[in-house]
Amino acid sequence: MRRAAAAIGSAAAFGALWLVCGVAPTGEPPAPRITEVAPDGPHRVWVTDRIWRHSALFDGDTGQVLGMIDGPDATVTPKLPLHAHRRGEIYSADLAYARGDRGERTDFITIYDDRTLSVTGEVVLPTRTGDANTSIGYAALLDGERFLATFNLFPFASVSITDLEKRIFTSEVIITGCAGIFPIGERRLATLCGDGTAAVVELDEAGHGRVAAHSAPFFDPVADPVTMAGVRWGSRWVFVSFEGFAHEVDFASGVPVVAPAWSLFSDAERSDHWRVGGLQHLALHAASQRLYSIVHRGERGSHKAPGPEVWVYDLAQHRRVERFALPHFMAAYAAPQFGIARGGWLHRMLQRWLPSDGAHSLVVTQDDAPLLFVRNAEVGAVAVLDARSGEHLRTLDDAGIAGATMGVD
Amino acid sequence: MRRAAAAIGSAAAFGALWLVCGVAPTGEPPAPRITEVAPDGPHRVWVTDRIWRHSALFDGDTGQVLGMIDGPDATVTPKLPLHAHRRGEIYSADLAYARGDRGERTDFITIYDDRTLSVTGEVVLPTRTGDANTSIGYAALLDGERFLATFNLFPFASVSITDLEKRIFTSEVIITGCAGIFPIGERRLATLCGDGTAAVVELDEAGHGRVAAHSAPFFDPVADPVTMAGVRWGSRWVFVSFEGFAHEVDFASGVPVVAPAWSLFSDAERSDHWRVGGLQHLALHAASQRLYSIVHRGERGSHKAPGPEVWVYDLAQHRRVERFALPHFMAAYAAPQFGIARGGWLHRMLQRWLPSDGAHSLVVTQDDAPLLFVRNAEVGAVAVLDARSGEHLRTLDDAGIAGATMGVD
Amino acid sequence: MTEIDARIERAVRALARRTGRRAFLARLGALLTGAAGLPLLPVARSAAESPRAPGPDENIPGKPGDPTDCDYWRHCAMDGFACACCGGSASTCPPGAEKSPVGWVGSCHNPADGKDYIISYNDCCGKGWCGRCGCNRNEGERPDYHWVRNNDINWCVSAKSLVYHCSVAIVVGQATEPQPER
Amino acid sequence: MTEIDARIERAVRALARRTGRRAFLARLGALLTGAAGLPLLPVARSAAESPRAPGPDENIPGKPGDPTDCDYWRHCAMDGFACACCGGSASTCPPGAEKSPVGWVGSCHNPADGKDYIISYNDCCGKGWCGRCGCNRNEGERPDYHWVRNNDINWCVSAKSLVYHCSVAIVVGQATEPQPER
Repeated sequence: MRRAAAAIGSAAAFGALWLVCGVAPTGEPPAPRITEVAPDGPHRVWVTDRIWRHSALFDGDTGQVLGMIDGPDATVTPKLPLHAHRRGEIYSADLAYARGDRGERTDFITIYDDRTLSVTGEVVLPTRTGDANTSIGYAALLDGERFLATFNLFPFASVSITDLEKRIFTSEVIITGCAGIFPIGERRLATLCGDGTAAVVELDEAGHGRVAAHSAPFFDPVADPVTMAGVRWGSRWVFVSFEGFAHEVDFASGVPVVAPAWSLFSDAERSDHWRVGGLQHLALHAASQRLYSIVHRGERGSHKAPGPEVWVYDLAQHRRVERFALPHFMAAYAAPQFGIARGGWLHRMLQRWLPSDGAHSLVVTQDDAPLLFVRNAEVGAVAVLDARSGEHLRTLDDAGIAGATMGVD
Repeated sequence: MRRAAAAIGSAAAFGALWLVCGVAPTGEPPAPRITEVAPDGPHRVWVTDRIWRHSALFDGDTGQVLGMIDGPDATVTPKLPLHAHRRGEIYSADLAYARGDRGERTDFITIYDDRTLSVTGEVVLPTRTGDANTSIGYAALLDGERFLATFNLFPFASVSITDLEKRIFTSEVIITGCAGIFPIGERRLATLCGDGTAAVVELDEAGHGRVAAHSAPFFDPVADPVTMAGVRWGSRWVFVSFEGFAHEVDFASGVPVVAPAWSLFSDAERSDHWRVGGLQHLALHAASQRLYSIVHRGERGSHKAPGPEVWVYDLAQHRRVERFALPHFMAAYAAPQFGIARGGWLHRMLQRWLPSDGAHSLVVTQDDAPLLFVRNAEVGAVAVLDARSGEHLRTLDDAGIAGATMGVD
Repeated sequence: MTEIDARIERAVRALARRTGRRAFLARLGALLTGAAGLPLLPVARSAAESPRAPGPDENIPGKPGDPTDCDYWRHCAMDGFACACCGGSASTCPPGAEKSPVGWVGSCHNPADGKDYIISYNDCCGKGWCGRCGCNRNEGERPDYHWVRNNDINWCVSAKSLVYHCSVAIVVGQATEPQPER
Repeated sequence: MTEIDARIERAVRALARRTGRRAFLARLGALLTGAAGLPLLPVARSAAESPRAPGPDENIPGKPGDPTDCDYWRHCAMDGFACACCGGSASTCPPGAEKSPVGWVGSCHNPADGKDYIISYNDCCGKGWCGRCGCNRNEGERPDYHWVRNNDINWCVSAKSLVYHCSVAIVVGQATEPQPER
């Protein structure tokens, strides 16, 4: 009640304003209108920023921001928002401390309406969600949009399952020695294990889960590990190793079946030091079976280095079909700050002429005229390429400060 | 208990490591040692960053960071830490939401040990602390280090009083139409009011307060308002108006006494468009009675523009005694990122040769060999000048991303 | 303070003492309009109106200008991220952000019709920093104690959450005098 | 997984089931040392030790190098802000930050004496991003499922607060084999 006692100062000040400024009011009052995100478009991408601690939804055709979803302040990177298109909801795996950086910790899934982007609910988790530089595979929506899985790191590796229909936490599945969540069905997910296998977690109808199967070992976690940035191809996931070998694991049946690995590089390319690298460094256009891989020339230990080119592979034929050169990201970002007109002739030329500073991450839309979004994790600009020709169509400007991950909406 | 069930993965992984890597352990284990901040030095400055949401304590002589104090995630800028040297504590006016950017709000004063910079307590406030671009005058320690005052904006302007000895909130004093906290005694503070006066709030022994007096009106809040960036001069505060007039208000007696205003600019300088401007744009070295003012050439409405020069005034004589040219802040900050050696010949020359991009803020230490710290609010570098000669001694590098305020420790 | 200001303040105080904050804000507009023939003030409007009433603030002849640009005519006392770059527009908050009931004002000159308009700037709240199209212009801007014209204050103090996202610039009406600087 | 790993894991699991996390970590070292003649592991040490025991990790002959520099020899698998730039040192957290009980490791070559050392990287937690001397090097770094060598993980998961401040690089001992890349 006492708290309620005001806006007094404001009201008084506004009164004064009227006298000072001589406002002549129009007949109609101005109206606060609610902005909504228009229904789904095929070329939308979430761009996550670890400094702003949010993910911005961009329209790849216009370069406009449609809205934003906040991540937690307490993590090193926000997890990508997960969009359940059928249910009309967006989920964010969040957590907060009662006193900002200390005090009681609460982990929760925030539920947003996908048109108004306002909070419509939350599910508090009894587990502690993990956090990492990219957090790729740390939160995922299973097929059918009923179950959401989050990855916990400590005190042991486990997966938490949330039932989105009932809005309840249902179970924690221990996956000791494994990491990541790779959805493979309505009640099935895969994870990568330190013994070189992929494991399968199966849920029952109530969302209680268990580790149901392991694949045969298919990679060496020390000598040539596969990265977490795998891509889904129907019932299969494709993982690529540090040394550039593609491993396809098919989860269609009970026990995962591993296909023979194939090389992304010829011997000549290998001796020329071409390697895969980056962070979210792989993307797949499922319909055309095109695999997009960021590549650079470097030595062992450069597996997180940005790459100046994207090599495109036909997954069915195991052969390269395209090489795309990337623009210069810092030129795209910074040149307008030195008075060079954004999108003008010089701006475009600078991006094209300068040898690319390289990309860490890319994603591709899944429609018939797909767009490839490519970013350098330390530059606030995302390049939009025609995924078929590699043509640099436009740049998503002012796209944050730093961050590695993107997600097709 | 279930939560406790692990580090299993870690332990297993560490076991594996031992086999893989062939660790030959040394006899002694490595030790976690606790770092402490050494006792007070005369040249320490807090540099607040609104992107990192903290204040870093720099040693102005070495350029080293000694430690950091976090601010809240929910404000647009952290308030400066307040150091009670005698009690050995540092205070931060904080707040947090239960769900990060939503949920229940808690306002509190965090109490840190000034050597370990660890949290030793907190005082929860029933009031809602205000927040602004600089938040200058939004939190202050009164003389004697017993009472801390925070400024609340909404639903009405008020001052909250915290008793630091008892670690309790004691009262809220309504100061309708006024803003800011300017300490003038152990149980007295001043505030600036929209009617052109300064008001005095007095506390009783228990920390309950009331508005005890107003000065006569001494400025026009619309035609030529004084800025919030006033500086204390014993029992007096010096405020400077947009048009460059210095107003000295003496709070030694019950009713504040206002001295006749004097001009920081000659008529010739005025017609040459010299103006005061910036954010924390004034500093005072009390012993030498030197007033430091950031100046630029501009028009009305440029009162927050950065200035390329600092003009130094003798407060007793009301006359300018020095003009300091400032270095180029962006060159200081960015040149090392283009491969120019930090502190090297070219780096120094660039900072000196390029016309300064200007400073928004400055503070000066109060010792006999005072340092002047100067910053541009959008550049992560703070210039350290000899406050007597204006010589650019060094730069505090990597000093954040953006922020307007600094505080001598 | 003038006599009319004092009268308003006394009435507002009396009302505020008897009512909750939201109800208070909703009734404030009516009070001010009825009591003194004053225009509906921006402070009152935000809270009092139906959230979907159509607004006339775009009904100004001439080129509308680019609300993502800091040089946009309405931005003469802007400080913050332009909501038009964040999923909103010059006058509407982005999806999921709440417009602050209280904001600050400026008087900006519209080159399209040569007239001055009172602009109500409001912060959009409850989401973190948008981070796009940051803009700071200070024509007619005044210090914190004259808060109706102060753009430093995080006006999300008046919203459900203090967390600042971006700012909108809404045309309130035509000004019969330019802002103090002119 | 090898037989010895499996044995350790079973023992660790059994212990963990019966005890609290802090106590568990403290006893883990003893268990591992006794059970299999293993060295005290970094995971155990942080929690088990007195917080002020002197450390030997600077007792390496030759030039120590500059721990604020990303090229510093100990930083071969570093990812984060170097604590030496934040009020700490190469091996100690800044004032008020808590060292994560669990971290990751690297095997780095010290040019001063030509030897390889096992480095325990630990995150310092409970304060927000230091923001100074950011460094990312990945020699011997491995993906999240091989977490003992993963520098992406925010190891403040194992501390009282997940909030990440900076990282230290502590010499654990000499390595008899170089890291996997060599």
